[in-house]
Amino acid sequence: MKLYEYLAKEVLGKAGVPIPPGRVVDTPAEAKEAVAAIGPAALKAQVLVGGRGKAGGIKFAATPEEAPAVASQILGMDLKGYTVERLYAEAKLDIERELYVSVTTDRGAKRPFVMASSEGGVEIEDVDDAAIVRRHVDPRVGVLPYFGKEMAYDLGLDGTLAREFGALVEKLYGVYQEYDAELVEINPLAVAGGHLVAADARLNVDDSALYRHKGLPRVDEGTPIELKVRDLGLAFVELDGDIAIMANGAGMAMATLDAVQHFGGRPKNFLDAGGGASVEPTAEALGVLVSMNPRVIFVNIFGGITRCDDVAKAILQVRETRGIPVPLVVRLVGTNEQAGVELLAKAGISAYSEMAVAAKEAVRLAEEGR
Amino acid sequence: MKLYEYLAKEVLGKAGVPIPPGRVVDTPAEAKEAVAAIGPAALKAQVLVGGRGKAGGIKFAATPEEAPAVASQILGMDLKGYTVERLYAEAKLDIERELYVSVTTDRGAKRPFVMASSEGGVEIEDVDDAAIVRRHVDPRVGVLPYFGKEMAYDLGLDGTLAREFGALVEKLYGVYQEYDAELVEINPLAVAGGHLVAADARLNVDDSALYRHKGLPRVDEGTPIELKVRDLGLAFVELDGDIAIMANGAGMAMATLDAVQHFGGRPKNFLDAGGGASVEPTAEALGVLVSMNPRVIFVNIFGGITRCDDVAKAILQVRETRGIPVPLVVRLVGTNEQAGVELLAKAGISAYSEMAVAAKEAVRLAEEGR
Amino acid sequence: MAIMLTRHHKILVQGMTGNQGQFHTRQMRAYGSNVVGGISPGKGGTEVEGVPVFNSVRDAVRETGADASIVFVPAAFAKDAAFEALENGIRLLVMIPEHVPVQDSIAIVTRAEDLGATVIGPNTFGIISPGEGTKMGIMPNHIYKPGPVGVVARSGTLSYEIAFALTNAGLGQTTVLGMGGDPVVGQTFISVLHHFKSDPDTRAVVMVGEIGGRAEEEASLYLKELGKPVVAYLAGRASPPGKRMGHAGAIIERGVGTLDSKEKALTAAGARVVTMPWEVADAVREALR
Amino acid sequence: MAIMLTRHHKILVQGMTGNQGQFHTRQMRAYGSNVVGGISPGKGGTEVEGVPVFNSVRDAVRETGADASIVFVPAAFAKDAAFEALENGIRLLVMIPEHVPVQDSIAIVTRAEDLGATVIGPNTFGIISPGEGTKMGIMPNHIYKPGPVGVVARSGTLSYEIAFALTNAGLGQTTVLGMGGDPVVGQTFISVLHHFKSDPDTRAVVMVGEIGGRAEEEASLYLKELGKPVVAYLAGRASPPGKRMGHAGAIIERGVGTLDSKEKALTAAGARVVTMPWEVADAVREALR
Repeated sequence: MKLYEYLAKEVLGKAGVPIPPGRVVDTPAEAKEAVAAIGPAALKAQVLVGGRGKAGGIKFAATPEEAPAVASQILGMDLKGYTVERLYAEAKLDIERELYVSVTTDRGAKRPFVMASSEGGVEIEDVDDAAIVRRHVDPRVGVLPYFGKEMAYDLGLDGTLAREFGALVEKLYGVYQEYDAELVEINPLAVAGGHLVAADARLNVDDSALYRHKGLPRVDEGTPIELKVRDLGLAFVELDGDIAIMANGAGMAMATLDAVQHFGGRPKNFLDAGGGASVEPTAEALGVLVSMNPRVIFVNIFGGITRCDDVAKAILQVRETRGIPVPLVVRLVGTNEQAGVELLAKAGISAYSEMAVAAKEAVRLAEEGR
Repeated sequence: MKLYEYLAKEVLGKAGVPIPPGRVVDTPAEAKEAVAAIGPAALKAQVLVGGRGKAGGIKFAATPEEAPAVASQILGMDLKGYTVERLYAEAKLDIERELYVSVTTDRGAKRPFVMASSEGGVEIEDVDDAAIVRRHVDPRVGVLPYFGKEMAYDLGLDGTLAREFGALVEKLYGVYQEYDAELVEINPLAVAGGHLVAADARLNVDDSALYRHKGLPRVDEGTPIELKVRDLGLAFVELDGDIAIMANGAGMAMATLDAVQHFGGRPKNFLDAGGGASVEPTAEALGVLVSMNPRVIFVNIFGGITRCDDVAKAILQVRETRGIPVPLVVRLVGTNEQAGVELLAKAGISAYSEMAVAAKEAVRLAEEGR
Repeated sequence: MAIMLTRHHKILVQGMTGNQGQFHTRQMRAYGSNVVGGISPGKGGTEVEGVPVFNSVRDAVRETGADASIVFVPAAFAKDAAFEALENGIRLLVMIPEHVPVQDSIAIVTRAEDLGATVIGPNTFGIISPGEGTKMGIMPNHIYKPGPVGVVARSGTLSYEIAFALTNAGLGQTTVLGMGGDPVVGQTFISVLHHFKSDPDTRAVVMVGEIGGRAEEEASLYLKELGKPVVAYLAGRASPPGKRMGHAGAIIERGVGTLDSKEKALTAAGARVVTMPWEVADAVREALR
Repeated sequence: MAIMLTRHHKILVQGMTGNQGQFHTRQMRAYGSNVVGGISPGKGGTEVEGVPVFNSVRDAVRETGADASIVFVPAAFAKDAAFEALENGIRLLVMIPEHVPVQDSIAIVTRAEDLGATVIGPNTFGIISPGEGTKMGIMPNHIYKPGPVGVVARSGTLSYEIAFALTNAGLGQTTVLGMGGDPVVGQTFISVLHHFKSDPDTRAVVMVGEIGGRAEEEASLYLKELGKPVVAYLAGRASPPGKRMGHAGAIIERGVGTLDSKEKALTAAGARVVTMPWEVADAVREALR
């Protein structure tokens, strides 16, 4: 789960990370109050996409008087597909220099990972490798001030900045641990008035750990239909094609998209119906696919834990209750295969056993429908 | 630093340890309110000594009406040298069984240490060894629920109680770590209504770590003069003899008490003036000794980091400013010994070089003064 | 022969009295796995599927000499179960639960490293050694047969698809191992390949990878040392960046984890990378010639 | 010969630019200690007492090959300093600060154990090896001389008293080591005695103990294996229970740490326990006969 900048700043501020004065702004009138309170400020769109600045999502208001007009320009604007509903007014910093620092997990090393750069303010992927300092954290040791101080010296920082950087990395690692973060990022980490201050911040929390962070507000990211399917407990991603896809298992679902694309088709979604889903959730998932108005629905099942007869029952249930008004291609093999295939056959649906053949047929039907 | 029971309970309650409903009571009127709110309650004297119950520091009030009278019996009473100024009213438990559990540090093993007993409600030293289960914590691993559950099975607990005990030990260890505790103890750990609940609690915090627990109220334990000398940053303990003692270093101060006692004298205090104290604090410490009206003052210095001339100057300063109206025995050897001895000699004070001889002389003078 | 799991392992099932635990205990025993005990606090002394249930791993290890354990507890209790196993001497640990917090997984794998224990998962289908007639996992029993191919996969169902195709093509397996779909898991491709290298019966290895992370790229550096033919199928060719494709680990983030990068690295290291899952069996047959 | 610290150790001083650090750097160098660098963040590149100052232990180790470090930073920074030293390869660490939180000390000694490093302290006067002409500590230089007696003490000034008495009696020392007055410290009597056992030049050992804890009782179990005469002086005979006698560790709590218990254990194990500090030298002389 990604947190909005203002929420990330709140968490970091509580942890002792220096952040500029700021407050949330939902209306032009609040923008005026905010600038009156904190002085000249940046009004920043609170959306979960990068590159807000370039896209016009950050503007400055020098006086309370001009703040409402500036706020109005951003509030309600469309930013890379997201509507801006909230701003964060933050005291304008007199930035001398921009750095970068983040804590994340290095999957390969199975360890926390700190990355810092002497060049900040741009995406870290765009920074020259020579400007980046990387360091794994030994979870047996954690992060103490010397750790970040050593990184600071490697970045060419010295004196006060090195000391502040050491304290900062310790605190960021604390947040990473305490909040089960996938990413804690400060970019840019500004030098202002000779001191470090977090000018922008990202905090992404491990979805699997949300149950132990009941205090955090829930931020739902996704299209309306994505949110709906996820509420069913299923993994779902909306794409821009016309063949709706359901498979069991994340790998199988990805492979199914791949197969469809391989034969020239365009997947409309990713849907993992789960490794061992039973009739009801499978039917619900299928219902969602129907509601998306695809040209074709392609169900690809390798029955391991999933039982093929359960899948067949789910398909028939959806056809009876709400109807399936588009062509349906079913590939069904594995546990209870025969029972499932027979159930479908009785209802006039023929199931494929080869994934390749089924995928090709789904693509063919979609082309026919165009 | 020892916390009062009600403070310990507050900390434990926040950490998720089950505690009975309770509230602080400072007056008989408040006792009435408390019992009205929480029902039949134990009124417990908040003092930092064990064995309150036997000493009459815990009494029950069944109704709000009888509560003020019961409270009056305890408030203001003298309990092992402490005046009771505050009570804790706690809902009376219907106790089925009493257990014991604590987390502390095993110095020898250099590890946290969990101790539990199937017999609670008495001092753990008085419990039969066979009833006690002991277990070290590997700090690399910490305490997870299985740890306490295994201890619970060893205590003969089962089912719900074993599960609750596992969760409890995890939380107690969390408190031990988070609060830099020297001791977290629940005794008795009651079984009431089939569940575990902390009937009494002790929480002692490492004095050296108080700086990172600014939120904890400070509880000062000691005689007025002990508190005063400790404010000077010196280690001081008041004893019941008549020879006031100052030495540099804790070991030396202990050895000085031993020497005085060896020759038949009775030390009036323990005072470690520090391994490297300079003139001013040494003079202040000496001033306190004077104010205690001892029969003799015995200063025993082995100058390592401490400079003998500094000690001499401190002695002379105190004599000039406030006077030293009792016999003074000084033993002075080590760094700058000659300078120190000469300074004292000029002022008519002769210093000893042998600790044994000096101690014997201090004892002789004290006997003379009786 | 096989890797990591042999018929000699004495296996515990943590969370055996739950639905999943009970079902898979039955399946494992049907396959031949030597399940010697189950753990379910408060149910010690009972039996499930004819297997004794213990209150704690400690009791079970004491009574049965178990050295392996498979965990079927809810994600929130996975860390406790894993540490209970590791601290009581279990040295082969299969973690089935999904949605285990990554910080918990880091703690588990770090501790296992210190103790010299092997962790498979979390969020894995487990491990099966057909030639040894034993498994610790949730994979269907009938799709495997003994043979010369080692399979290591990130994903469950997809690996079933491929293992079944191998079996149908007459290509049996030494061991099939699921690394798990989470960002942090006990095994890496490299650690598993390293085991396959030492197993004389494994003559070719199939890697089933997917987008996300750099595990495949890192593995490519090991292929030369492996010295055995490798066929790789990678899922996620059609997946867009920035979207989590089911597995917590299957996401192309900030330019890392693209299929292109993985395919290039593996091909350059001499692996045969096939485009579609149904091409794996033929590629393996060729590799074994 | 000596234990733990020899003339070959290359020593860093962490917190060298502070008052205490500067003073004791001078004292150590005067005694002959091979101080190769000091650490003071932000002051790298300067010199103190002719010794180069570095920003970090890492830089200092890289430049000087230092393998030992003595820490003079305020207690709140002691853990950071200790880990900085240990993680950068320092394997002999002397921690001078007092009032280090016990949890920090547990973390430090646990980590040192894992790394095979030796920690002396915290709240110690350090270690001095007169025969090697080197020391890491705050003890006065002039009271020691080379000879056959090993001294291990919990307390500083008291050990000075006793070492000086030994020196005046013509009984020099191999090594004098301060364990530190805190409840949790890097060394135990046993770990130090173990070193004295292996040092052929150490012919007798003086233990300077005190009330609190069970370190002396535990040590008594080792005396047989030590195989060298031991003279013990224990401070705190006149101290009441429940009162902390200066040292955080010197307190008789709940029946543990009494002088009586220590004296009995040591005497039973064959040590000569003397009642007063001035009796130590004679007892050692007798023991060496």
